[in-house]
Amino acid sequence: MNFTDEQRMLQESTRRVLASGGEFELRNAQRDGASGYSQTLWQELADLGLLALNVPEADGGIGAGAVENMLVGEAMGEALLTAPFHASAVEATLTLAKLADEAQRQRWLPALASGELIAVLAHAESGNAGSLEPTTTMATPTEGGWRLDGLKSMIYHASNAQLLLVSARIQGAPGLALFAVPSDAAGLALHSCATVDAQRAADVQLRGVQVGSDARIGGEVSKGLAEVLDQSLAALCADAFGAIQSALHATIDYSRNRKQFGQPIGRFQALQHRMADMLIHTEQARSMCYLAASHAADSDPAARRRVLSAAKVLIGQAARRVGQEAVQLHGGMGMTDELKVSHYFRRLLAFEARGGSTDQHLRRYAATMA
Amino acid sequence: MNFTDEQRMLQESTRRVLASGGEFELRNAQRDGASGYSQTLWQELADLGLLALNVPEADGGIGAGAVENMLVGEAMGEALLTAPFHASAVEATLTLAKLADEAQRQRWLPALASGELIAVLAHAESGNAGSLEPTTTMATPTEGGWRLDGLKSMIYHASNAQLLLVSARIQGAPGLALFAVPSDAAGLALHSCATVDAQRAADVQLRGVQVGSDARIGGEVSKGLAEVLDQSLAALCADAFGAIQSALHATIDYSRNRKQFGQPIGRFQALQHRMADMLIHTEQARSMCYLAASHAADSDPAARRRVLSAAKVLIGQAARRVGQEAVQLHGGMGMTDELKVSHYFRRLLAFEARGGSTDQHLRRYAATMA
Amino acid sequence: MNLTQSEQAFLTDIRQFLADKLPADIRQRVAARDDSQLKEDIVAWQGILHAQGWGAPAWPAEFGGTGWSKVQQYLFDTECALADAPLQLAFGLKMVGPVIMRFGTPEQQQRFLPRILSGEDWWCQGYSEPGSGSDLASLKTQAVREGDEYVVSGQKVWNTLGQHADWIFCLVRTDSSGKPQRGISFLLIDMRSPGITVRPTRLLDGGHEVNEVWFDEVRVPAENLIGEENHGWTYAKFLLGHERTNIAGIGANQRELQRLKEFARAQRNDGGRLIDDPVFAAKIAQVEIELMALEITNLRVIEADERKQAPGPEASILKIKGTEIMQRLSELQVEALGPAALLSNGESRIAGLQPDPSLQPANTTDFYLNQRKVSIYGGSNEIQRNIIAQMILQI
Amino acid sequence: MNLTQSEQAFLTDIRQFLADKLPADIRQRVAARDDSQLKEDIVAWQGILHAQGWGAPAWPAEFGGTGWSKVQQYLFDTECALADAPLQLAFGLKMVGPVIMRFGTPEQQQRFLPRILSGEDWWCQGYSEPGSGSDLASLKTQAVREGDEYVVSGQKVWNTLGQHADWIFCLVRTDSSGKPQRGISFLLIDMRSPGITVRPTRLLDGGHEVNEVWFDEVRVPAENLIGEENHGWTYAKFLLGHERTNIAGIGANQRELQRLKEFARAQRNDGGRLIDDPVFAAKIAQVEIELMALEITNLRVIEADERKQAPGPEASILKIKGTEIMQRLSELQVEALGPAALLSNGESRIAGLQPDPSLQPANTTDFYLNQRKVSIYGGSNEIQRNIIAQMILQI
Repeated sequence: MNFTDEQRMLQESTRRVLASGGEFELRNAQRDGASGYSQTLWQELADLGLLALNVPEADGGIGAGAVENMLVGEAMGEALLTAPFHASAVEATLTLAKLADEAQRQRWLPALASGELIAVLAHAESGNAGSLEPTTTMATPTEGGWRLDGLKSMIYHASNAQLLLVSARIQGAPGLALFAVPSDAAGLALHSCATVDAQRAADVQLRGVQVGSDARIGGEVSKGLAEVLDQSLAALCADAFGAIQSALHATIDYSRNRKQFGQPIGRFQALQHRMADMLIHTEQARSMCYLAASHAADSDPAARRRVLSAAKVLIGQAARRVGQEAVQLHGGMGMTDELKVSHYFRRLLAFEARGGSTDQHLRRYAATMA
Repeated sequence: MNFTDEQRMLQESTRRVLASGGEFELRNAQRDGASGYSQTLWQELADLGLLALNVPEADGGIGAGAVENMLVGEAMGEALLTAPFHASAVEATLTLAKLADEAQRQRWLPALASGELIAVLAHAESGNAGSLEPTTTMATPTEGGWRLDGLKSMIYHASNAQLLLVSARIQGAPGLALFAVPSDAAGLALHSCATVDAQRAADVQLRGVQVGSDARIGGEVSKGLAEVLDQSLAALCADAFGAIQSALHATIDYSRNRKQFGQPIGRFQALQHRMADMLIHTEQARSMCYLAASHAADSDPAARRRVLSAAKVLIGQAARRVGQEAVQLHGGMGMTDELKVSHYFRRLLAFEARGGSTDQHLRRYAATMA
Repeated sequence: MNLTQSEQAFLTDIRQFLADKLPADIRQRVAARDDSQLKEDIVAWQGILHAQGWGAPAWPAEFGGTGWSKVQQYLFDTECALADAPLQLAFGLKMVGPVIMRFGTPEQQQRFLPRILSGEDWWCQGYSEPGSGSDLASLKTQAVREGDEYVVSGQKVWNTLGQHADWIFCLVRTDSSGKPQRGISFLLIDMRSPGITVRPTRLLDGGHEVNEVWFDEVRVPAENLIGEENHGWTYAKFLLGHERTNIAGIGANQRELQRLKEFARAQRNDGGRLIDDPVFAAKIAQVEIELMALEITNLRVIEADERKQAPGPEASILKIKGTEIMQRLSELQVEALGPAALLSNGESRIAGLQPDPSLQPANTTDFYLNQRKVSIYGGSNEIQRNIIAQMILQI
Repeated sequence: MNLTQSEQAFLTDIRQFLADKLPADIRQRVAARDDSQLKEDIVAWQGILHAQGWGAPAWPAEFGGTGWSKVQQYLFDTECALADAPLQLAFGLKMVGPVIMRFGTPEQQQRFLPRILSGEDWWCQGYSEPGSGSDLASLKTQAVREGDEYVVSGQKVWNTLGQHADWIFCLVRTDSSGKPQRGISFLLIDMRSPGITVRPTRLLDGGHEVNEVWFDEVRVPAENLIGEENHGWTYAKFLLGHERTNIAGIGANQRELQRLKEFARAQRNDGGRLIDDPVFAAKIAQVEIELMALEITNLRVIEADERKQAPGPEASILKIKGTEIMQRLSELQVEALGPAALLSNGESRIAGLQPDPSLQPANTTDFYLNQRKVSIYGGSNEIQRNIIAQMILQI
């Protein structure tokens, strides 16, 4: 995969801003606070134009593609970003760019691009396997609008968002509908928590939430939403790949410098062979990251989802293997919050649990073979 | 598990006779012949009383139990025996001891014990998973006897046997019936081959084979046959364990003595750790071998089969892992017919394919959990 | 596994005792992996065991132990784990206690052992130092003899639960002239001594389990030296090789297997159960079978110990396989939770968030994170493989 | 993977050529893994390729090669494997050929290269010796210069298919005084020379694939020396590091994956299909996904090669992963056969038995046994991991 100079520069400038504003100690100081991330850094990402990456050119944004999202996502994973970049600037922005009407675009896309507005897609529901299965949240027509009832599960950065894009079924209608719900809507309750990768997530309870007719985004949105979710998953894969590669590099560095029994532990052949296997997993993950990006916008849903599932499986397995080995080869130090390696480990654990598990995607992939 | 002095002596004397009469070069010289084994050694096994091991005391035999079969089986695996000990002296003998009537016992058991008669149980059928599934061979009543039709698959030593014990269904009757069929019966055809572990096996085709009423052994034999098959499987597990342990020891010896880059390859830590893992697999396999023997005669079929399936799974996995690693750590030499290690490898491959695969037993075990 | 009649009776007694005497609230907290009252629970349970005469299952009767056989100890440990009893604190009972019994003076034995038994003294360990994890011989904490005192300065790391401790047993350097293993001494130090600072080490699960302990010219009476000066390495090695009956953690593993099955049997929102997924069921079956085998392997080692057969690589096998199974079980528990596993209670607590406890049972994610330690501590699994290789290869 | 338009056209040409020119009987024998006419098939196919001008896909045009780009070579190799074409013999085309091109004299080039291209000369390799597998520097076969000849004595092992060979290229020792790598020379030897004995080595699959080759004072004209005396190590290393486009065996792996799926899709006697078993289906999916990733990894390496980026550990990655996938596929094929896998055709043939061919498709068990070699030869996977570690750790 050959990148253009522009694409390389995009990744480098992303890395630069994350290396300063998102530096590890600063990040850690912020992550124990309420939002879990630095507003300053968020503004810097906006200033660099990264929050406009997925806003179409026609709407005043950059209108980038899957490769750009991959390169940026990789940098986000490397930097262990806790800000809602993926949730808001990728997933929610792509959703609106794909499905919103003109008025809605004008209302929300510029605010998303500037960083003023944080939006999240509230789609996944507990127990039915994330994005892999349909939603059970219901929308009922009311006078002048809709009533929403349901429970959305572990929605990343829902508590940091002003706007939730809620998917729902309409009784008697096929497919899915989508509604914009302000976070202060009556009947909306969030159960917030910190995630294992130090971000924020919430279960979103909707009990008779009333929205107007203009809150509905698009018509039957199943197909469009599936495209967005696959593009979002490709970006998430890149984030994981960034963390995998960083965990490997941290381990290599550590084993070069850390001495035991009078020599660097990297001299021990048993550890060398395990690092070699970590590298193989990493390079295979990189390949699937590229493949996912190059198919993320395929219009044939079957072919696209087959590649995306394969990527989720392989990168999820690399995440577990490289993450666990990285901690193990760091010994006790790998268990501490002090070193980055334990943070990569946690980010990779989160990756496994997001967007459908390895087993779920393996099953979906296997179903294409029979 | 504490063995009695008698049990230890039984194993030691078995090892002694196999070390002389079954010595590796002798064995190899014989295995390319028609029967694949040494008649002299077979007679020595008979002289030692091993062929009477599973003949009940009341029938003039030793009437040994599962522990004795385990200890002897382990020695057979170590010695890479190609003679039909397991097929005839364990499986077929146990079958007759369990199910035959007095006349049948007198007719066959002494001949089995003396080594004159070789019998095999022809039960497994291709495609329905060895002992795990019911047979499709049919027995039809005729005047004065039965007609048998069907296909039995990969029956060990069928071509070396004078007597085949054939399981079949009777139209309209529940369960299984069993019939003694002489190997020269009209309508019986064998497609013989050498197995991957240098034994002989055959597909047994029965086309209108006629036998007399006295050829039927027992009535409805499903329950009894299941017991015999589990006892036979426990003995097979012990054989595999003997091969696993021998493959490990061969690898340890080789890596102590074989030098590369100026030192014994056993000094290379990456190989050391792999041998440590081989030892763990071996010790776990030994434990399951003991557990299988101590439950092989349980009268509760569910509890018995649960342990037997667990043993087949774990020992099958150890067989694959230790076998593959043993060959790999021997390098090119592990690929040659000259060293024992490649023979252990093949014997272990055969073990995996016999008596139900690892996956089949894992599924059967998992079904007990839900 | 076949128990003798008396072992069977013993098992019945223990089960009855656990049913009668283990307080329900403690049992519930252990079941929920709630360590908010960890110290209180451990101390209370030690007191109950002590009252029963079972304070030290592995000690000989002459020191107030039970005098149980190794099979009995194994059965006791296993039943306690299955009943959600708190772990007995190993630092006194299984580590410094046996050292004092073997190498301590009668005065030291009378002073320290009864208070370990009763739970009055909470002990912790001062072994590892920055840069010397598995390579203890390189330790640097200095103890200088001045009159009838040692003056101790230095830093210990990976001190487990020392924030609750009354006493710490330490390896200190009393001589730097010879080989690194020489010149190490074994000292007992009162945690209330001036000059000791305990600082928590934040771990990846957000929990406070280990500490750094700083010694700044801490004065320790010379009577707190175990055995001879500069011979501490011998005592430390004795301690490390001591415990084999519970090293595989059979009971704890069985308990986690139960929990995994509970998770997998739970009805999900979409009506399905994970245990009905053949692929996941096969994963559970696999680990259950490995644990079944390990239980037998463990009993074989115990039998060999009772017959005083020469020790081989068995302890290392039990350590490696027991910890691998534990890590696998925690991993499968996380898988079974699905997206709910994203929640970290430790991380949430530090951020001042109080998530709905129903979001994730039994702090499973933090447990998984925490269990990464078991293949690292107690002689890492790499060290254990080295030991096995040396024993089987002998080159 | 995105092909350019010209690459797409190239692919179409190759597919057409294979459809037109690969003889059906050869294709069937390769599909059935029937090596009874191995030499005839390889030579015939080489002749057909040569007639097309494709005898040497990786050679530059000046030596009669195709001059194809690495991507084109990759596509060609992959399509040939998928079409069940015989493998082109590597010893001439990929091993000694490039050495002669790079280090040979113009006379050597004119003499040997055209006959490699046409398939007239069958080459084999004399590298390994007893006790020196991966450690080539320790080799002992001696070549003593006498006038304008070398007199060669010694023994080579792991000589592949030398029973068919016209020529052998050998590493021989011409000087024992210095470091082991010094003093090695690279000689081309006519297999019909007096004093050469070829003895088959029986392998675990019962096949005759490798030999021992004995040299008893074999006289070799000095003009058959490649390059300089005592510099053979350089040429040998050049040869080993040469081939990267097909090292992962993507096409061969894809072909075995197809075969695995055929086995799994076959209706069994009990009416079921293995591919409908979720556990087995997951195993197939797993290896298919790994192969999908490896194809991209391979193309990335090829792209980097075309851009002449500095070589890293990529070749070792491709070797390890490609062979692991191949072994896994052969293992799953054996699993898919069930009890039918018990049959060994090699063992049966030696014992004079002719089993019903329908008992087991495509000699699958012997193939599995044979494929144990791929993680051992060509620099064992352990050596490859050492190489990777040295490159990434640089300590």
